[in-house]
Amino acid sequence: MDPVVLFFLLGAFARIAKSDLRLPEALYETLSIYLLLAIGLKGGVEIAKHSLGAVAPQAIAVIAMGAMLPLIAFPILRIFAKLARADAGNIAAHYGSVSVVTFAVGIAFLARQQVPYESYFPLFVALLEVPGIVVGILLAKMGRESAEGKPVQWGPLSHEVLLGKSVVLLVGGIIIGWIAGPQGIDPFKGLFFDLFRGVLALFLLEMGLVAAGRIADLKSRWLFMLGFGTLMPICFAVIGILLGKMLGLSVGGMTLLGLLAGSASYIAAPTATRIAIPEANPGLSIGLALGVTFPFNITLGVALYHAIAQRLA
Amino acid sequence: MDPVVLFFLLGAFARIAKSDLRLPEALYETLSIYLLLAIGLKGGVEIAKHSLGAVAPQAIAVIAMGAMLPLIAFPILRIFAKLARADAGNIAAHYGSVSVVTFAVGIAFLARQQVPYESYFPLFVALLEVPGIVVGILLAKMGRESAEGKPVQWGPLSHEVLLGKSVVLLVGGIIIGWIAGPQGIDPFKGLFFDLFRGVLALFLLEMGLVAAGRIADLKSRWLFMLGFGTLMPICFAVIGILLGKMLGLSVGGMTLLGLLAGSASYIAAPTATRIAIPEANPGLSIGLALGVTFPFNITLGVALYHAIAQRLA
Amino acid sequence: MDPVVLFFLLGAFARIAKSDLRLPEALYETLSIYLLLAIGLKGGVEIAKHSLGAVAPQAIAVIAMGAMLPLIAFPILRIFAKLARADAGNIAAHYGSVSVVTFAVGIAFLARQQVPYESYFPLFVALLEVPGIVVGILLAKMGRESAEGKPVQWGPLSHEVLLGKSVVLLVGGIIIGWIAGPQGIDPFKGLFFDLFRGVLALFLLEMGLVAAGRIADLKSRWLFMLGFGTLMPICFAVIGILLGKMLGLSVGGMTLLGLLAGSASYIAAPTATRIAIPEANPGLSIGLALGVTFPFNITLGVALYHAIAQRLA
Amino acid sequence: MQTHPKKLLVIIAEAALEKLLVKEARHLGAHGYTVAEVHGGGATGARDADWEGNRSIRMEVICDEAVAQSIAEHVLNSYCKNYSVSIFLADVEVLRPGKF
Amino acid sequence: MQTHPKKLLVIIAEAALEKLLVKEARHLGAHGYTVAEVHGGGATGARDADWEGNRSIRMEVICDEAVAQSIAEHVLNSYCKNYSVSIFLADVEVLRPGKF
Amino acid sequence: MQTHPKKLLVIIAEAALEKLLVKEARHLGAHGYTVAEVHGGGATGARDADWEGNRSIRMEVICDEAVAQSIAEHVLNSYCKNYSVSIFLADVEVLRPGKF
Ligand SMILES: Nc1ncnc2c1ncn2[C@@H]1O[C@H](COP(=O)(O)O)[C@@H](O)[C@H]1O
Ligand SMILES: Nc1ncnc2c1ncn2[C@@H]1O[C@H](COP(=O)(O)O)[C@@H](O)[C@H]1O
Ligand SMILES: Nc1ncnc2c1ncn2[C@@H]1O[C@H](COP(=O)(O)O)[C@@H](O)[C@H]1O
Ligand code: NA
Ligand code: NA
Ligand code: NA
Repeated sequence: MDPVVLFFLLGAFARIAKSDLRLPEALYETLSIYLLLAIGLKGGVEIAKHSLGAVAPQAIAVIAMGAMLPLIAFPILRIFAKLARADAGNIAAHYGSVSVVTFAVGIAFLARQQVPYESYFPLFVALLEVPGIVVGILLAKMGRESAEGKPVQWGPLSHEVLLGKSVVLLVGGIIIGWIAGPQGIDPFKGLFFDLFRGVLALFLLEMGLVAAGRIADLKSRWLFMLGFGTLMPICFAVIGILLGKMLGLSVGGMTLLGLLAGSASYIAAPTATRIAIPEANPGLSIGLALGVTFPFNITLGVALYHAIAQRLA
Repeated sequence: MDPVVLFFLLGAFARIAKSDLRLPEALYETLSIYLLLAIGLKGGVEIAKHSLGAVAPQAIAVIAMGAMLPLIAFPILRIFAKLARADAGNIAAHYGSVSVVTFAVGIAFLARQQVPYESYFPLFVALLEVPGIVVGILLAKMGRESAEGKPVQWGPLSHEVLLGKSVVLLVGGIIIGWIAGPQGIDPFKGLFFDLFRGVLALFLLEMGLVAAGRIADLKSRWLFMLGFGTLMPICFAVIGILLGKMLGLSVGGMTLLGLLAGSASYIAAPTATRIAIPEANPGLSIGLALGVTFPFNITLGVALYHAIAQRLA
Repeated sequence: MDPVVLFFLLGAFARIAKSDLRLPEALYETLSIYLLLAIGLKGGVEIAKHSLGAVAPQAIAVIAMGAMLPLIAFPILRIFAKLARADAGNIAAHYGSVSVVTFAVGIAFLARQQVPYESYFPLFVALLEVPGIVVGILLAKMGRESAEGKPVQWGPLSHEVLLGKSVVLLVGGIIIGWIAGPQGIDPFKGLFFDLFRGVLALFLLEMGLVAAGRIADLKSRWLFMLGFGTLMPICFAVIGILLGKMLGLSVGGMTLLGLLAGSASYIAAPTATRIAIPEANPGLSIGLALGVTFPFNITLGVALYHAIAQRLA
Repeated sequence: MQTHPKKLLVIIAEAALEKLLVKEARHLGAHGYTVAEVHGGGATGARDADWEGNRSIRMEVICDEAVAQSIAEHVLNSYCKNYSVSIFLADVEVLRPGKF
Repeated sequence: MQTHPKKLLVIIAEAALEKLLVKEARHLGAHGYTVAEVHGGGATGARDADWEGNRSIRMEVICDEAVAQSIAEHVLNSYCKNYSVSIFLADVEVLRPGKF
Repeated sequence: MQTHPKKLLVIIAEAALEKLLVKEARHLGAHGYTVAEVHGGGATGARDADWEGNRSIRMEVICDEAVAQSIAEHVLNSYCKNYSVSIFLADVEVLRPGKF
């Protein structure tokens, strides 16, 4: 297990054991801003080295995958879990989008195993943030205008999603890294690259505290939540890995695309869906994304997906 | 354009596009404390290498310049812009003092161009903080004791200005750097020197958010504000550059003295004048200093002043 | 004097001179979390290199010392200072436990003097946190159940002390460092090791502000507080140094054990005693620990204890 | 010194609603508002402010009784069903009646 | 719109007491609470929130008069002697009486 | 339990005024004060707390009616013209009348 995950476990332990350890909210925000920017910058610098022509078709396929995943999750949630349309769409939106921190743990994992991957991957992270959310909300709202009164206000919503802080920082970082190029970015390496793993460790400590705090959300439907929260990611990961193979990605790239597909958003998706799908229960979606899938992915998932990618390569 | 400025533009874009990106207030404060201390420390270490005898006459000339600049700005604001005495004095105080972050962008610019400069310059930054503010307030209050009742309370005011956090951290950093010397400061290099540019980038992201938020202040008098906010700095910068030449500074030093003269304070001056000149409109002075002059100086001004310095050298 | 102490003096000056310099509370918390984790990690990595068998007897002796120190302080406070039982026990709890930041200054001091020490020392810090607090509270509460009504609730109390954030982070850091080992910890070095001294400097700036703010607590009993706050640490330090000699520690290790014995807790102890000994006056204990002993130890104490350790070695 | 009666409307809600609440309160006649960041707990469990989705705000609006009533009613109808929201009203006195 | 009278109980106290106050208020009948981090000063000097021991909270509980009285009395008896605590009560109106 | 009527004075103001307000309130007879950091908006636009000049505080003073009146009047006369300030008063009850 990557040492970075030990910090997550420490945080989770502290919360479960009711320690008074708390990270200030400002630190949580700061670390997440840092991680988004740093990932974007790193990706942008790499994109500067590649021709966009080669990346473009992959990018389109990745977007399509993001839009398709909720279409798989939604009927499963409706039929097997018998969830209301709003809840099913809401959860589908979370799993259609991606978790940037899960991605960061993934690149730490690959770096430790010395497995190379397509270095422009942060671009895919940015591209995967939005489509799944939009499709999930569409599913939640289909044929509902009459029922609950308010239709979705797509204007404000698309504004919120496309200009949400995670997209702005990730895409902004990519563009700055791209323009600055490897030399221009050099003076920022001290902060944004050398400290990356340490900051990730600190953030995972906080995530451990937060994720363990979500365990209460599991109490009413824990069997469904544990099942869906681990099996859905594995299933999505296989889809991502297979797509990676089709797109000619390396084993590292296949692993990362699987991990992204299998990860669930807990920054952009909750923000957008809370307003767009008011009648959905956030305890359910957050409990799943943060309380089950995030811990599963960073502790077991990433190694599992890597093994699968090696098999299928 | 220096990549560091791209972070500013990203922040400004996020704000103008109404993104929900916000940096926690505690981060803003932390970064500004860091920058002040780091600049001070760097300067102090350098001063340790020089004889004070050589620097003293320059220091006196620099203080005199700081006290003189408001005397130029004030009549212009009174006569051409027809501002009330309080507003004219208030704005003169802002432009008489300096912006430490603008200075930081200046040294990043010179480092990138590999232009050397007098390394004890942080001392001048500290010396320029206060005189302009005091003269600006004096101008605002001249012959006013009767009118608005309350005379300025010079005791508390001078306490506030001389012991304001920017002066304390800058001067404190200089003294610590001086005492510790190059070797003593070595263990702190990791934090205070190696990360400097990255932290500056992060701070400029925040400054972009803040500065773009000031655009609303421009709506009523935008023509005056755009004009004064760009022409006054250029004019002051030329004065600074010429003084630098007279003092025998290098081209880098002339550029920096020009940049300092042309910069407007947005930490020390607003704090001091808000209490000392209550009847002045802070929207006007902040709109100018933060909404116009700061962006102008870091994007275009610094390169312009460098070109002028090269000409005049 | 170590340059790190100059930051403390700068903070103390700013507070005494009534500067408006303030560090955001979130920064204070962040820095203290960082220091605890970093010290733990460093210790854990070193423990990985040693056999536990050799350390275990030392560890037991160290715990015994922590439990014994309050038994010395308590009668002194009762008899000579004529303090109430609650106050005497409360202060004894503070001095029985340890100050992690004082320890950090100690290792910075030894690093500067290039004096080696037993690198698993952070383990002793963790072991010394708790016993002194428990014994101090026991002393405060002996034979009191009738008097003030409420008996101490040992269940919640022991939970609070053993799972307080300083113990969790220190022990958590040790365990992570231990598991990860020197190679596993490598990616975190950038944040947790290279920046350590700089972060310590920043924290001491804050501690200067806080400690100087405690001076008001001294006003009523300043003679007692100055006397006890400097003589008790020296006396405890000698005990620690002698124990270090008995345990066969190096001169560096003797110095550190003396410094730990002579230091007073201001994180774990105040939190625990505020609830467990409500009738004790926190102004007294905090005034002593933070206003007198902490400044004394980091400015003069550490050098004094080192000199004593050299003599006694 | 003459004082004038007004209503103080306090809305405690998920932070996600802040932008909407401010816009709608202004629209319904509020001249201003003040917001504090808080944490708390109620029927829907603890809201600890330990991460973004868990933050709460406490919004205060000083206004005429009619405005307070219409904002309160609007919030009750629009948000109380699906969001964690608490509302209360109190009588206060102000010095400058035109301001609120 | 119909409103219903309730009591607002406000307790300003050292942050160290928060966990206990929440537990005891719930125990004495409060359905919820809201906490803001504050600083201040009083008889025992300034509490500046400059370090952990110096932080204060402002806790609000909306409840029935009887519950407010019993919480207030409990806090007065348990904490006011040894801790920095201020308490006050005010009349407020709520829209959903069952909630509080 | 016996309660005693007092006034609660609330001043919402630019953070730059905090030190002055505390000093003057004490001078005019307040025994204590409690301050929360807030943001908000009013006639002079939004005060977002996004940088130093833009921060606001909400200061509470529990005191006798006469003291509340004199502080309110002083603030009105000294600051309301040139600064962003809102003031209101409310009736509250306290348990320990001597404290406030
Ligand atoms: N009785 C109460 N007194 C004070 N605040 C309350 C009360 N009930 C609820 N709240 C606040 O309103 C939020 C949402 O409450 P609820 O919807 O009941 O979970 C809580 O997190 C509290 O901040
Ligand atoms: N008259 C008052 N008005 C408002 N808040 C007060 C008042 N007196 C005390 N407080 C608050 O209660 C805390 C403790 O007060 P004390 O126990 O008097 O030191 C102070 O730090 C203030 O936050
Ligand atoms: N009607 C109101 N209700 C609550 N707070 C207000 C109101 N009007 C103004 N404020 C607060 O007072 C501050 C200054 O208001 P103003 O001077 O009107 O811009 C605002 O930033 C708000 O925090
Ligand atoms: Na996904
Ligand atoms: Na200037
Ligand atoms: Na000790």
